Amino acid sequence: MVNLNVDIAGVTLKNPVMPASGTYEYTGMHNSIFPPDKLGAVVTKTIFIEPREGNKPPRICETPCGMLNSIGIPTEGVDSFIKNNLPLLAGYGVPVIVSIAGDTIEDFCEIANIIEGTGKADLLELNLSCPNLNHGIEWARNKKQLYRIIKKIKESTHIPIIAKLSPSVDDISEMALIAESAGANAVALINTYKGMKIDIGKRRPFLGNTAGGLSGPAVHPLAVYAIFSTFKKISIPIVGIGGIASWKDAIEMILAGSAAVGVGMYNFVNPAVMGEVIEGIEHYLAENNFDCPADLIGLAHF
Amino acid sequence: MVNLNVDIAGVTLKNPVMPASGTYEYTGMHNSIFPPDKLGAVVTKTIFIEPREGNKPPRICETPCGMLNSIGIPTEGVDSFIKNNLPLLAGYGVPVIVSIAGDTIEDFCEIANIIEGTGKADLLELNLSCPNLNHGIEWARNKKQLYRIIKKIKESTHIPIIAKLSPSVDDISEMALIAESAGANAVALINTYKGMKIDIGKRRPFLGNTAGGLSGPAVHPLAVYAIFSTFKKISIPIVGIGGIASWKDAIEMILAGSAAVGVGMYNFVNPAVMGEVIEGIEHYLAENNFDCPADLIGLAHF
Amino acid sequence: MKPKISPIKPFYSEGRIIEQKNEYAGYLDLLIEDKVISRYGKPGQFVMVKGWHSNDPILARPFDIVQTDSANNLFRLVIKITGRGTELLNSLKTGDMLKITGPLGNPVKIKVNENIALLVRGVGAASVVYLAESAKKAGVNVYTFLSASTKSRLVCRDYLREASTDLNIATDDGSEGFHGDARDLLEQHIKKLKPDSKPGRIYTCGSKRFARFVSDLERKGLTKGYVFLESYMACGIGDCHGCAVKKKNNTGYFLVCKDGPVFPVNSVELD
Amino acid sequence: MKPKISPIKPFYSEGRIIEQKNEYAGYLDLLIEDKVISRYGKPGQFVMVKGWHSNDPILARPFDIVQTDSANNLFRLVIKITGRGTELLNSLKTGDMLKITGPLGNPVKIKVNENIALLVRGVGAASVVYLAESAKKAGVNVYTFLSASTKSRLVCRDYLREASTDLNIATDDGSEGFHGDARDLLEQHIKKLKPDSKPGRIYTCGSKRFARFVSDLERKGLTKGYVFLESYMACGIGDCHGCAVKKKNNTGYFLVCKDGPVFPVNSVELD
Ligand SMILES: Cc1cc2nc3c(=O)[nH]c(=O)nc-3n(C[C@H](O)[C@H](O)[C@H](O)COP(=O)(O)OP(=O)(O)OC[C@H]3O[C@@H](n4cnc5c(N)ncnc54)[C@H](O)[C@@H]3O)c2cc1C
Ligand SMILES: Cc1cc2nc3c(=O)[nH]c(=O)nc-3n(C[C@H](O)[C@H](O)[C@H](O)COP(=O)(O)OP(=O)(O)OC[C@H]3O[C@@H](n4cnc5c(N)ncnc54)[C@H](O)[C@@H]3O)c2cc1C
Ligand SMILES: Cc1cc2nc3c(=O)[nH]c(=O)nc-3n(C[C@H](O)[C@H](O)[C@H](O)COP(=O)(O)O)c2cc1C
Ligand SMILES: Cc1cc2nc3c(=O)[nH]c(=O)nc-3n(C[C@H](O)[C@H](O)[C@H](O)COP(=O)(O)O)c2cc1C
Ligand code: FES
Ligand code: FES
Repeated sequence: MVNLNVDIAGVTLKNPVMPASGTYEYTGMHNSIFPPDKLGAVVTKTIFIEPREGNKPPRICETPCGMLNSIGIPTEGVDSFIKNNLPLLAGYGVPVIVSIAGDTIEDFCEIANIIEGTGKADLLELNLSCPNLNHGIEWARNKKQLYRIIKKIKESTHIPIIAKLSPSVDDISEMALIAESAGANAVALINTYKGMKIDIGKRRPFLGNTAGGLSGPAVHPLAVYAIFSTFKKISIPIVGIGGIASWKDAIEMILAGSAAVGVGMYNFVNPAVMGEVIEGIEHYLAENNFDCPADLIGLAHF
Repeated sequence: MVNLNVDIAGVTLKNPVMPASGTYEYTGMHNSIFPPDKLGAVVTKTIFIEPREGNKPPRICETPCGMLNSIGIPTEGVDSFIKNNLPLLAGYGVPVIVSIAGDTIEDFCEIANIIEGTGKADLLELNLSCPNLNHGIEWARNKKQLYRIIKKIKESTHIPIIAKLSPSVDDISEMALIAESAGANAVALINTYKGMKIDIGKRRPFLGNTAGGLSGPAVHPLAVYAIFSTFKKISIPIVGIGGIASWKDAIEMILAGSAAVGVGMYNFVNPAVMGEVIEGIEHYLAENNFDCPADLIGLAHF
Repeated sequence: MKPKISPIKPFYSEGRIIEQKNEYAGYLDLLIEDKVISRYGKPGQFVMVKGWHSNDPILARPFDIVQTDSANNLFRLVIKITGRGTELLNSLKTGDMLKITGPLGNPVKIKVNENIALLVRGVGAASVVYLAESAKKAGVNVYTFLSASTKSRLVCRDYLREASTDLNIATDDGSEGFHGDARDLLEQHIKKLKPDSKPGRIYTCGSKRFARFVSDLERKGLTKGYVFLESYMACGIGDCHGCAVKKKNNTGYFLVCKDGPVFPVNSVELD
Repeated sequence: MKPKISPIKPFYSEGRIIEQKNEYAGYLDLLIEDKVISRYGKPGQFVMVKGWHSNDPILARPFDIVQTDSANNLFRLVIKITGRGTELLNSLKTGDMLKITGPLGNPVKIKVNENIALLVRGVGAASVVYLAESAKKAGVNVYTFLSASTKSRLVCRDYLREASTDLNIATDDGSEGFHGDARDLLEQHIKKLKPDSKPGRIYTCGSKRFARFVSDLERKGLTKGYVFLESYMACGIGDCHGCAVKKKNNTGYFLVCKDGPVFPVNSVELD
């Protein structure tokens, strides 16, 4: 019998599959198609302290085997989130990962504190890598900053943290190493790649916010490499994200070195995909006589 | 009447379309399908001083809307190239761009010298960004190295040079600025993105050389952004490369800031594509009452 | 505003193409067999449809539910061929399968005792057929004003004739019906109606000019106005926050899929 | 080695599907109308085919030319359905168009006065039909040994019966022909032949075991051996350097598309 449990920073997930932040609304219509209680973990869209409206439309745009988004993280703000949504999420009986961000290190620390105070979050994911915020990506690009922010947040919260990193850097494996040395309990690779589309009729950028983040199957080979190149450098677990559209893509991610996987924009294309990924992983393990996902992690290296 | 001429570093191209290095063999079978004398310029596969065999197979692999390659630049070496191929290329009556690389700065300078000696090359493209060479990408990643190598090569040759840069960096626009300040006459953006595929049956990397370079339509939105973000920072021309599969993609590249465009892996998919791109650009200019491609360059910024 | 969440939660399931027609050049009329939309789809709601396995193009496309027939498990879409996705749908054959997410968006509530007018143009006609039919069934008068550049673009004309109490046609070139602007036609008609049979609400779709006109009517206190909005969509179910449209006076955004697709005309910016 | 460049330069053009058969389960037999391959395609050559507009999958697929009929502008492919590209080809309908680059690779030269043997398995049979036919027409004896796991996988059996002087069949399960290994069958047959009618060359395709066997025969001085090789291809025309196979003793690489696809069996590594 296959056991799908995985361990991320001391938290046990009943399977290695979760949504990538910002691609699944728990309290919305998706949960009638794929119920959140089947997930390895619930992961929220990134939360800020204050409410935010998000960027001006158009916010999305189809690209070859992918999409650009410049959503810009609309959020109800942490107070409303804690009051109206977190209790609901905590009620699903699966670990809750709250994705947080802020404009300053102090913001990050404050929101981490507020979330910790609720006792309802199992893990915090630091979104250090959103290409749609003014300086969103900079956290994950500047080595000193990255070290400092993680260090500070670790000092101000007891919840284990996942540092979500940007692929738009010289070498993501070095950034992951820095995240680890600063105390991160896991890393999430990758966030979207900065990209853009130009409307050749209007001769203007298509997106309201000029550029956006590319994700989807198009970037899967890049994400697999990011994970593969990082795996041997660090000893904390990797949550592999980027272009997963099927269980096969998820298995690639695990073989490259991921302990768990996040499914992003493909939730939009096939709202049942996360269930298919969970089943596919289970079948693959059984057919190939593996006991659990942990036996697969990083196998492509050996 | 539309005039398709463009100027790159003092060399006049009769149209802005050329193959990306390594994707069109002039002396091979392709020229019966699309003849090189219709091109804006001929661009060679990267040449080294010594012959090289290339990497072990499998060397290519299909990905969503793209492909990975780990060809590893097989080459006949500069002597054979000069003797057997360069005269032929020079005979097409269009500017010749020779792509060169080496393991050391001295190698680059030497091969530049040798090519200059033939009097048959109009431009040199420095491949500072091949992800399939041991340290191929490093030239374009390290600011000091990038400056030094371009400076040295400029000192040892009079042929204008195009620095071909890697997108796998923090910020390609900064690297382009460095290339300009070191004396590059133009930049080519972008080379392939490091990526990989894992064979989930064998649980091993699919490519013989483990990882490869991703190119094709999948990366087009990334290339457009690379060009867009670089355009305002530099005053030398940009050759825009990455994922062009149609004239519309090429127009996007020009509107983002390219003075000319390179078509890469789509030559494999549709060996007639460069002709279609040339025609498409001509029609677009005519229909929108532009006189020449230069009138379009960077228009999406304004 | 209507409730934020569709009363019937959406499904993700398959439908089979039973019939395709290209009666109007450039438009596709699809009759689809399924067990969800045919049964639960309501006027004003839409579906996300993907009819190809490839990820290029990757996203499903949104279309309004034009008719449902729950007895026979059938529903209808009317699609304007505009790009790659609609071309792919147009190339499908009878018997081919579609992946469908829906029903999506908030149904339009029909008030008994309140007549309605529909002012639509082009493929915008597809949005209101189901609404007309249901309203008429509920005993409400449905005054429909269908407009197009020319006769051959009067999409859904027959469906609307059947579904409306009264169908009025205007074409820009006069090739059918009134020669001129459907707004004038509507004003003329409404003037002639007795006060108690005048429409309490007007729904419009397919033209920004029409939307502004309806907005003006409401501001003048003549009727309540509603507009069917479109926006680029990735998910259709409120996950992606991609389909944002500006609230009136730039006070933030609505999501077309979750808050709409039908909006009180004066609650949104009609830029 | 044969000349590096195909004597007929390739074209990039369109072909129309005239007939599709799925006579053998899991295999597609396509008859295609075109003006290039039907006329210029030679034995041993192949084509790159794409029959879909999408860039997912993006690359064309290589297939051997099975038959040509220049009088009627027809040529034939026999395709094993293995993955997404071949599934897409299998879903096409009569009348659908294909993009075709070819003819590609170096033709096999037929020597008059030199009999040949063909030792093939599975869809490898498709590679040699045209060669058999041409050789037989040139007055050469063609001894063909067709092997498969079972009867229903004896692809191209009828084409090869027609095209060969002598078709011998072996199946692993004995469901048709010789019960056992085609190599044994071949050895038995060749022994029986008079010295002057023995094959001077053997061509093999579709099995590494067969290739090693043919290599051994050549090393023993019995015949010259040739192998049809496959490799992942992006372009098929020598542009991408993707289709490399190792030269014997690791002395570098051949490109299957430009230097092959048929190689002297002892010039390449048969790992
Ligand atoms: C709620 C809703 C209901 C709709 N109902 C209908 C209908 O009943 N009949 C009909 O013909 N059309 C309808 N549309 C418009 C229809 O969705 C688009 O015409 C269609 O998506 C175009 O797809 P394409 O691939 O052919 O075009 P492309 O331009 O190739 O599409 C590229 C991308 O842009 C998006 N897109 C293009 N045009 C539109 C548009 N007008 N609105 C939203 N997204 C667009 C596509 O979905 C796709 O993601 C509706 C749109 C919405 C939002
Ligand atoms: C010169 C040559 C001639 C061939 N002739 C025939 C023939 O006549 N009949 C036939 O059935 N098959 C033939 N093949 C094999 C055929 O090309 C593959 O089976 C086909 O490409 C598989 O495509 P797919 O999309 O179904 O498989 P997928 O596995 O989905 O393809 C993924 C990628 O791998 C490549 N690929 C997969 N299998 C092979 C393979 N065996 N060889 C080369 N590339 C492969 C595909 O081209 C594609 O790029 C030939 C191959 C070569 C190189
Ligand atoms: C519409 C959209 C919204 C997203 N919002 C967030 C977010 O709020 N926080 C975050 O960390 N990542 C966000 N992401 C990035 C995803 O979590 C994920 O890292 C990325 O999309 C790559 O995965 P994919 O290729 O599977 O989509 C968003 C992505 C998309 C497409
Ligand atoms: C098979 C292959 C071989 C390549 N060889 C070279 C090379 O020799 N030198 C070089 O500078 N770039 C090389 N490139 C990179 C291309 O020139 C181009 O920068 C890249 O492929 C992006 O363009 P595309 O998306 O249009 O393919 C190669 C790319 C491919 C696919
Ligand atoms: S389309 Fe995704 S939120 Fe509306
Ligand atoms: S397939 Fe491109 S060189 Fe052979």
